[in-house]
This record gives sequence, C-alpha cells and structure tokens, in this order.
Amino acid sequence: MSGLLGLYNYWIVIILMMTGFYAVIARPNLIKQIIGLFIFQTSVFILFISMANIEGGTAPIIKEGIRLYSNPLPHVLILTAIVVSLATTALGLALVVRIKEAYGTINEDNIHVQDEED
Amino acid sequence: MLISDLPVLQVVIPLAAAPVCLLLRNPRHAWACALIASWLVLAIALMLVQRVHAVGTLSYAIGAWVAPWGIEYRIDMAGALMVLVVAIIGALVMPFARRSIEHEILEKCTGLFYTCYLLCLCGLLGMVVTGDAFNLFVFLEISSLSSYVLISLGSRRRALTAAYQYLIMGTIGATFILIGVGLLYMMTGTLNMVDLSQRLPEVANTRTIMAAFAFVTVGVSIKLALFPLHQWLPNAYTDAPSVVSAFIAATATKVGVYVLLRFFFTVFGMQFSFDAMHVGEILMLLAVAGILIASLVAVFQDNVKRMLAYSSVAQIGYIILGISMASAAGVSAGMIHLFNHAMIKGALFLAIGCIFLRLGSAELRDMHGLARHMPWTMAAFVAGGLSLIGIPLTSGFISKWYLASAALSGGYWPLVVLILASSLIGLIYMWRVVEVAYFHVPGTMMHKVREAPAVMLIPTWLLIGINLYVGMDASLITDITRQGAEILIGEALQ
Amino acid sequence: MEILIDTILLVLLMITGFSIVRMRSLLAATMLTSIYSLLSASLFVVLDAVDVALTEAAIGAGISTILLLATIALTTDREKPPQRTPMLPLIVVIITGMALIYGTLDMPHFGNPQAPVHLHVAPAYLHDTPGEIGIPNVVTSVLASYRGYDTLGELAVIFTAGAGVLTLLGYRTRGGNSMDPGIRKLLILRVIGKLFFPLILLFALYVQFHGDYGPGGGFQAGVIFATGFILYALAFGLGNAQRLIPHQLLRIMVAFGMLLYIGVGIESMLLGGKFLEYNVLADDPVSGQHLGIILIELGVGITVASVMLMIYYVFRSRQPEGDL
Amino acid sequence: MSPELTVLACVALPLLAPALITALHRWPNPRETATLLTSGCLFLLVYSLHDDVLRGSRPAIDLAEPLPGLKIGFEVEPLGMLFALLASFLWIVTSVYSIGYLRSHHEWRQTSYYSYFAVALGSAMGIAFAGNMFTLFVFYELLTLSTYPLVTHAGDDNAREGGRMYLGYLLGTSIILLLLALVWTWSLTGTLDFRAGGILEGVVTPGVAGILLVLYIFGIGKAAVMPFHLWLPAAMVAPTPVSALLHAVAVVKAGVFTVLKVVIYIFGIDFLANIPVTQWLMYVAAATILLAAIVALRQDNLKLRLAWSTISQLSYIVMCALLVTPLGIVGGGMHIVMHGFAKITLFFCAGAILTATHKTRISELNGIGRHMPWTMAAFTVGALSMIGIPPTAGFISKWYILLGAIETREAVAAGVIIMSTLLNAAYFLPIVYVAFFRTPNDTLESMPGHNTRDTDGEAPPLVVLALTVTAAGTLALFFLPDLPLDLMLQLSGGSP
Repeated sequence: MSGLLGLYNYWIVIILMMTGFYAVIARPNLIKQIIGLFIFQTSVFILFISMANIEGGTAPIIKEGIRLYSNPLPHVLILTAIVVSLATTALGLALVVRIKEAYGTINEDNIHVQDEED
Repeated sequence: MLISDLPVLQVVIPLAAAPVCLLLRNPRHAWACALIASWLVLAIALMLVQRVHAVGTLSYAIGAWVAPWGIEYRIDMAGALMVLVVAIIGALVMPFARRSIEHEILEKCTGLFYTCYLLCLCGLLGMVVTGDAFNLFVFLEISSLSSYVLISLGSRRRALTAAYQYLIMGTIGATFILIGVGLLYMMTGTLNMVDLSQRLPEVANTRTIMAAFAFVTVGVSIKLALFPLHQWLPNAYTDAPSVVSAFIAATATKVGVYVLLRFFFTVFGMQFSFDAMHVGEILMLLAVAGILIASLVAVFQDNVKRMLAYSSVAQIGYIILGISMASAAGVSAGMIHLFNHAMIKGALFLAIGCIFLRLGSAELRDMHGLARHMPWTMAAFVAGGLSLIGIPLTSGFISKWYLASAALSGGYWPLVVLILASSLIGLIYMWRVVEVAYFHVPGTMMHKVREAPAVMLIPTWLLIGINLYVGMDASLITDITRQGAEILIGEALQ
Repeated sequence: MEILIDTILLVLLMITGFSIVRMRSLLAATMLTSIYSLLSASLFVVLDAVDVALTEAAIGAGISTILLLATIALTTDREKPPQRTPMLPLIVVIITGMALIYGTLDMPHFGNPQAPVHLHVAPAYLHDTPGEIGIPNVVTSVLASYRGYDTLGELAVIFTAGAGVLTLLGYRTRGGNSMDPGIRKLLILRVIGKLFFPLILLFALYVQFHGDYGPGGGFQAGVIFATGFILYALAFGLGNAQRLIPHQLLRIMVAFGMLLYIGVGIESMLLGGKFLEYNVLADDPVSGQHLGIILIELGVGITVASVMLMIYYVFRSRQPEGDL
Repeated sequence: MSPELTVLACVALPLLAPALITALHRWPNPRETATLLTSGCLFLLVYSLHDDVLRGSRPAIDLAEPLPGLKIGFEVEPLGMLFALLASFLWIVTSVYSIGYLRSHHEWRQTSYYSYFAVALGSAMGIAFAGNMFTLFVFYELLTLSTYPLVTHAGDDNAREGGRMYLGYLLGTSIILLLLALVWTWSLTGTLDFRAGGILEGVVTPGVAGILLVLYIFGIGKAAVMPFHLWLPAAMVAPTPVSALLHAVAVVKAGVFTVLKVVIYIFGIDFLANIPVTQWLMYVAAATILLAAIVALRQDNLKLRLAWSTISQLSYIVMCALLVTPLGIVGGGMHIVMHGFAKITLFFCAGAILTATHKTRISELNGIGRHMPWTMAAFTVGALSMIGIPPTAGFISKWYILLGAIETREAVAAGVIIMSTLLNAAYFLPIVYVAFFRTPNDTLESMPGHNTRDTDGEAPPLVVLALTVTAAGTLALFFLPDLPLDLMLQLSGGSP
C-alpha cells in the first residue's frame, strides 16, 4: 500500500476512540460514561495491535519454518491494558451502584442538582 | 537480599503487605501491617537517598533483563527526593490514621482501607522509580485505582461522586498517556526512557512524536491537576477521609509533576520540549492563571478542606512555574517547592484531620473559637499556614525565595511580582481560618471538644517540624534538588 | 483477504460504536458493547494477536458485560434523553481527534515490516526466547519473564479492583438455600449449565497450563475459570455457588495468588538473583525460567479467577433477595 | 560571658521567656516577676555590650545558614546598640506600666499578653543586632507576627478589623516590596551582609539602585511612609501599653531603624547621594511629615492623634536617612531615642487617663490636669519634647536634623522641619491647655465606673511610676545626651 491509504486503519481506529471519548465526556448517564470509557480504551488497544501487525506475518508463537512474526510486545502491553480497563470498569460500576443508592439517580445533572442542595 | 535490591524492595514491600492486610481480619493488625510497611519504606527511602548521593544514579534491571528488553528501575537524585517525599508522608500518616480512620470510616472497611492505602503507596513509588514508560502507566493505574477507592470512603455521599469524577478524569488522563506512549513506541520501537531519549532525536521532527508529546503532556497534566484540568481535585480532597486527603494531596500530584519532569527532560529532551514544542510558554501561562484563579477561589471557600484543595491547585502552579522557566535554577526551585509543599499540605490536612476527629466537620462556621479548645492543633495549622504564605524561617519562604530568584535570573519580572503578591492571597485565605478559630466566640457545641490525641498531634507536628527545619537550614534539600535539576537538565543537554 | 476482513470488521466496529452512543436503552447498549468487544477480538485474531483476542473476548465480552448487566439490574436501564447537546465535549473530541490524525501523518504504514517497532527490541524477544526461556509462545515469555514486572503490576491492578469493589459494595452473605426464582424455571439453562460447567473448568485448566505453547496463560485461564463459576451461580443460584467456593476462601485466594507471584520474585532475590530473575530458581537457567513462569502464571490465574468471582459475588449480593 | 555569647543571650532571653511566663500562668505575681526579671536582665546584658561597641569592637556570631550565603547571624554596631538600649530599657518601664494597667482593667489572657510581649522584644533585639539584611528580615517578620496577637488582644470585631489592617499592610509590604528588594539585591550581589559603604556600589546602575531604594523604603512598612501608613492608626485597637512600647518604640522604630541600616550598610551614603531617586523619596517623607501632622490635628481620639503624630515623626527619621549626610544620620539615630522616650510617655499618659477616667477623647479632657497632676505633667514634658522645646530631649534630635538639612542645603527639608514643629505645637499644646486651664466638665465626677476610690483621680501607682520615669528620662536626655550621641558619632565616624 502506498500513500495515505496505508493509514486508513489508524484513522478508523481514531474515529472509534473519539466515539468512546465523546460518550464519556458528553453523556450525563454514568453507565453510559463507563461504556464510553470502555470503547475508548478498547479502541486504543486496536491502535496498539495494529502497529504490531506485519504484512505476511503470523502470531508470535515460534514454529519451525516461519520467519515473520507479528510484534509480541504490543500484545503483551495490551494484555495488561485490557486487565487495567476491566479493573477500571469494575470500580467505576461499583461506584455507580453506590451513587444510585445514595442519590437515587445515575444522571450526572440530577446529581449535581442534589449536591447543590446539600 | 542486598543493598543493591533496595530500589525494587521499596515498591515490593507495600505491594506484598497489601494482600497480607487483606487477609488480616482484625483492623488493628491490618493497621500494624501497613504501619510497619510504611516505616520500612521510609527506611529504604533514606538509604536510597544516601546511596544515590554516594554513588550516583542507581539502575536496577528487574528479572536481570537489561534495558531496553527488560524493565529498569532508575533512581537519580530527583527520583530519590520524590521517593523520600512519598515515604515521609506515608510513614507519618500511618500512625495518625488509626484514630482518624476508626472515627471516619466503617469498621468493616478498615482492613480494606489499609490494603488500598498500601497499593496506592506502592503505585506512587513505582511511578517514581520506574525507567520504563509502560510500566509507568501500570503503576499509575495501581495508584489511581486505589486512590479512587480511598476517596470514595469519605463520610458524605459527595465522596462517591468525587471519586467517580476522579475516576473518569483519571482514566481519560491515563488513556491519553497510553496513547502517547503507544505513539512513542510506534516511532522508536522502545519503551525504556533512556533508550527513548536516545532514539527520539532522529524522529523528533515527525508529527507523530509531536502528537505523542501532546498526549503525554495532557494526560499527565490531568493527573497532576494542572489548571484548568484540575476539576477533579477540589471535590476529591474535600470529601475524602482526612488521612486520604493528607496523603494524596501531599504525594499524588507531586508524583504527577515528577512524571512530567521525566518526560520533558529525560524522554523528550529539553530542546524538543521547550524549543520545538514551546511547552514552557504554555505551562507558564497556565501556571500563572492557576495561581491567581485558584488562590482567589480559595478565598471564597467555606469548607477548610476545599480551601486547602484550591490552594493546592495554586501551589502546583508555583511548581509548574519553576519548571516552565526551563533553567536549572527554575527546575530546582520547582522541586524545592514540590518537597516543601508536600510537607506543608500534609501537615495542614493532618491538622484538619485532628479537627475533623473532634468536630466532625471541616466547615469554617463550625470552627468558631476552636483555638481555645484545640490549641496545639490550631497552632500547627497556623504554623503550616505561615509556611504556605512564605514567612521566613519556614520552608515556604525558601521555596518563594528560590522561585523568585530563578524568575529574576531568567528575567521574568512580572513573575517575581506575581510570586510574591500571590502569597498575600494565601495570607487572606489562611487568615480567615485563624480569625474564626481565634476570635470568634465558641458555639455551644464547642464545650465537648477536646484537644486531639497525641498519636495524631505528633505526626502533624513532625511535619511542621520538617517545615521549620527546612526553613532554618535548607542546605540539605537545596543540595538534593540542585543535583536533581542538574541531572535532568544535563541529560537534556547531551 | 486479510485486509478485506480487517476493513469489514472496522466498519462494523464503527457502526456498533455509533449505535452505542445513540442508544437510549442501557441494556441494548451493553449488548452492543459486548458485540463491540467480540468484534475487536475478531480483529485481533486477524491481526495475529491471538492471546489478546482470547483475553478481550473473555474479559471484554464476558466479564465486563456481566458486570454491566449486574449494575443495570441494580440501577436503571433507561438513559434520559439529554436536555442539551453540549458543544464543549464535541469541540474537545474534535480537537483530540484532529491531533491524533495529525499524528498519524508521519506514522509508518500499517503492516510495514520496516517500522521501528519491528526493528528494535521486539526482534530480540523473537530471536532469544527459544534460547533464553525455552518456550514457543513469545507473548508468554515477554509477559511472564522479560516484562514480568508489568504483569505483577497488572495483577496488582486487578487486585486493587477486587479490594476496591469489596470496599465499596461490601459483601452480604445470604441464605442461599433457594435457587433464584427466575432461573429455576429455565430448565435448559440448568442442563446446559451442568453440562458446560466442568467443560469450562477443564478448558480453563488447559488455557492455564498450555499458555507456554499456545495462546493463553494465567489471565485468560483465570477469567475463564471465573466465568464457569458465574455460569454455575446463574444456573444454580448464588447460594449454591457460594457453598462451593465461599467468600472467605476467595479472599484468601486473592491474597495467595498475589503473594505467590511476589514470593517467586523474592525467592529469586534470596537465591542471589534480581527480583523476578527466574534463572536462579533451578540449576539450569531455562528450567528456572520454566518453573518461574509456571508459578507466576499460577499466581496470576488464582488471583484473577478469585477476584473476578469475588467482584461478581459482591455485585450480586448487593441485589435484594428474590429480586433477580 | 564573652560579648558574642552576650549578643546571643540578648536575643534568646526574651524569646525563651514565654516558657517561664507560661509555666507560671497560675500565679500572677511570680509571672510578672518573671517578666520584670527578664527585662531587667536583658537591659543589663545589652548595657554590658555598649562599652565594647564604643571602643570599636563589633561582637558577631552566626547561627544558621538557611540558604547558601544567607546566614542567620548577629553583629553589634552602634546604631543597633542604640536601638537595643532604647527598646530594652523601655521594656522594663513598660512592664511596670503593664502590670498596673492590665490589673486595673482586669484584662483577660494576661499570660499570653506577657508572652507575646517578650517574643516581640526578642524580635526587636534580633532586628537591632542583625548581622545581615536577611536576619533582619526574619526578625522583622517575626515582630509583625508576634505583635499581631497583642494588637488583637481585645478579641472583638474591632480588634479583628484592626488586626487585619495591621497584618495586611505589614506583611503585604514586606513580602511584595521588601522581599522583592532582598531577592533582587541578593541576585545582583550574592550577599545581604551589612557592610560599611554598602554592597551595591559598583554593582548596579543608578537606575536600578533607584528602583531598589523605592522598594526598600516602601517595603519597610513599619516605617509608615505614606501611602503605607494606615496600619498604625489601625493598630491603636491594642491595649495602651502595647501601643506605647510597640507602636511608639519597638515596631515603628524597628522600621526606621531598618531604613537607616539599609541606607548606611546596603546602599552606602556616598552611593545613595548620587541616585536621583533619593531626593524624590525624601520629598515623599517630607510630605508624610506634614500630611500626617495635619491629620493628627483633626483627631479627637487621643491615641489616634498620637498615632498620626508618630507617623509624622517617623518620617523625620526617614527623611534624615535620605538626606544622606553623616549629620542627618546622627539626627535620625538621635530622634529614634528622643522620640521614643517622648512618645512612650504620651501613650502612657493616654493609658493612664483611660484607666482613671475611661476617657479616650481629647474633647473630654477639660480640667483633667487637676485630677491627674502627675500624669498631665508628664504629658506636658512629652508634648514639649515632641515640639522640640528645650529642656527636653526632642530639641537635641531636631537640632541635628536641622543641621543635616542645612548642611545639604535642602531648603525643603529645613522648611518642613519648621512647619511641622508649628504643627506639633498646634496639636499638642491645646491638650495641655485644656487639661490645665479649662474647668472640668461636670460629667467627670458622675461618670459611671469612675475611679472614686482614688481621691486624686490618678491612675494606679505603677502606671504613674512608669510614666514619671519616662518623662524624667525625656528631660534627662536633654542634659545628658552623651550615651546616644557617642554611639551615633562613632557610627558617622566624626564629630559634628
């Protein structure tokens, strides 16, 4: 591939990332924000995995007769990052549950209104 | 285990103590475990400072895999100072914590509290000493996740929203850092910071590296609450349990600043960061805006913790201001203030913790005449306040002096005036508390209020003691920061 | 061909992503999120990242979805329509996106073998793994040995999440003699549950110990293991699952896995090596590496499985009894 | 004790005294004895140094080095000696006065009052003996902070307002202007030591030196040069002994003392003479003298009139310093002492009147001289000294100031001195007049709370004793001005 065509993959990934990012910062619903975060992070993972890819390569499990492997390092990083993302999601959701119990709503705007009243 | 293993041990000890804490059923035992771990960390930190002083930068290859293939721990003078800051605060808040925590959070959460505290300590230390950009991200997440939990333990329901807000912003920040690190890796093929610094100049002119720089900077700036990315901070500090406010206020943002230093000077290099990307000018602008706006907002707060939180945003502005001058004097001044402010804010938040224990509130209106009932606590608060303002013989004065003289030698005239004038805003907001506590007639509820217990007063006063000591003889700290700054700048000039 | 699949998957991801943002029903959004995760897992397979794909599928599509569902059950599944369309987030997102796209302009092209990532550091892993570590799966060797410390950190993160969720939501024991009423009627689920439960556990064990040779390892195994138990809990009620693995045991296992991992590191220090230097664990460096990797993968598996299960227990135990 | 240790003891003794005072807080008599003892010892210690200093030795000692090149250290030189002698002597008198005053007012928090007073005196000693500008600055700030609780002693809203002004002005000017000047000086010269002939000559251009001088003069808020003078009237919410010692002597004199130190040892007289700004600043000081005197004329509250008079008199000293001639310096130094004695007498009298009659307004003082002859006699002595009429101390200092002005051919300065003398007379003599020659208002006897026990209407004996001593001192200094004069002459290095 030549020219800018070689980058289309990254561009789509960026659009995906921004979709998630938008949901995080624009949506008042807390669960939606967490989902947005999840999408944002998952899309970053795709960015990493895309860069690890090598044309004509194969999964980095050493076998006889194969010379070209994709880069294992980003895979390792993303394994870690996925777990981190899960940890964040779990904690975030636990907080959402508590907030719902304390405020009776998971809408950020309503929560702010209640906080103002305190 | 030898002395050479110290760099990794100081991170591993709290990390290993955390699961042990989880297993201990009795909250007292969990507390003891956390206490021992934090004091061990302090001992190691002191040894590390001494060793770095003696032999220079320490490098530790984890798993014996040499960098850039393995993960490297790297401690130079600046890093050693940061480790020391975190360790001192960690060691001093622990004795304080027992009474305060018994009072502020549910008993069944106590053991888990100490577990999370240890994880947070471990994460912060790991962030400081690591020489690997991705490992930084991992430890950043350990410290962040645990601090979300710690903050959420505050007694009011607002603590939950504060923690949640912090979680969202913190995760966005961390993801930005991850993107930045990814882009860096993409262009260089390495994650090790030293290796990165050697390989970056070749590709420094690419737009990818510029984007990477921007993302890392914004990401870290969220973590360190650089104005205007500080919105999470006031809520988090206000509603967290007192011990947590003290610990996080004194360490988390400081470590963030240190990470920023690392990226600017070690990884990207001064030339790229300041000459090509003009980050100095941007930071200076934001720092000035932060100092002025946050200080002014602090004046109008009725909750003392929130007031201190805004003051923190302003003080971070000072630190960043020093760094933005991009001179050895400026960076060194920034680091001095970093240390001093950690000690000041730690002490102030601990004093508020004492007050909270007895009053159950940190609202200004509840503190009428408090000084008569809690003279030692209020005296500590006043001493900390004087230091924050920058009265001579306190550490705050040393900071201001160095910042002002760095600004002078850099020719930034208006900044000198700003630095000095903004201390007066500090005077105004600190004095509001003093007037209420000393001049107002105590309310009827006040009769029952007694002085805080000694276990809480002593750590508070120890921190004040450090402030006063630095104010009397700053040579130790200025030596360390000068060396640290020289290494940072020197590396950048290579 | 690969490129075609790649493109199709990306387009599907985009469609899913947009739908999630627009969707008002949180339940539907959760389902779509799960699909999003599965789609990206497929994409990872196409991009030769099998380990990642396995993890993403198990964690993203599996556990995360379950947690989201549990949360929705505890809160609400309707998102209120926003009163306003905020401009600021849109501007922030556009600026961020533009910055990233600007950043891509000098990137090495997708799949380019001459990209720096393929020239520095990583080749050494591919080249040295057989000699130094002696296992074919390079991802495992990097994960468990070269960058074993990251993995310890990762374990600490998941441990933090477990401790954090436990702190936040607390744990409530319940009688548990009854099956959950909603599911008792679903005979099919019970039968399938009974059938699949041992199979899933078996598969988890396989993934755990085959990680050296094929895709897999402690994380994936732990998650799969936990999923098996979650399925069990769904089919036979939380109470029964808790009788099988009580909460206290989980708590101990969570700590044990962590301590096992750290213990390996400290043991290697005591034997005169560096932290996590497996070479010193046995007489021969390669078998030392083997031993070390097996042990730490075990630690990872135990902690991940128990944390996942614990988080599930905690979320579920928050639900009022009989309201499932 | 070696002179070096004595210097240290002079600073340390009053700073440590609060420990003793606090320990004795249950027993008022031993507590006051502790204060008296401390002040007595302090004076003896200070006095024991003066011989050495007159013989030209300069005992010095360094304590700490908070910043490289910036030491906390002391060195005694004639001007500091003079200031220390003044402050420590008047502390004894004020302590005596305080005991009488506080007890008859049944003031609360007497223990903390005496403690902070001691700390304030310690700070004043630190300022007097400071070996460099940094040390001076440290004690300067300590003085501000330690006097804050004294100013706000009453603890009510009024006190809080006054305290705010006090702290705001003093800390504000010192942090923004003075500290800036210090940092700047330090970054230019690398030192803040006091050196004969100054440290700035040859290092900075006259332009920069001019800016620095402005920063110093206005930064030293305690000297109360307009427009940074409003803290002083605000500080009058303090109990009278505080106003007397601190806001007639220790604090304000610390300010002008610092100005003199800066002029002599940081800039150097010769260098300063070549800076055009000096003259302009002198005019500002001159304007302050006149304006403050005019304002004083309009004050009905006695303490406020005294405060405005202090502002006016302080600027005398600043003006002297800025005449940049040895004679001016001598005049300035002398005026520190002379004005100190006179003004403290006047404040003591104001306090005595308050104690005996609960009156604070001049318009209420008709005929009071008949009830309080001692007090009003002392007041008269003080007033005459303020105007500069022989045989009072004020004449001596005014004489030197006038000589200095004439020597430098500063017609403006000379004119201002004469003008202000007239103004002084205009605002003090009427008080003396009404006190002695007006018939008392009939309300005086029936004032509620009026001290009927004391048939004379005099204040408590300790109060009267104190004000008599200072009044006598004011007279004595006219006849025996040798001690201060010798010190000042040694400083300026020659005979007048």
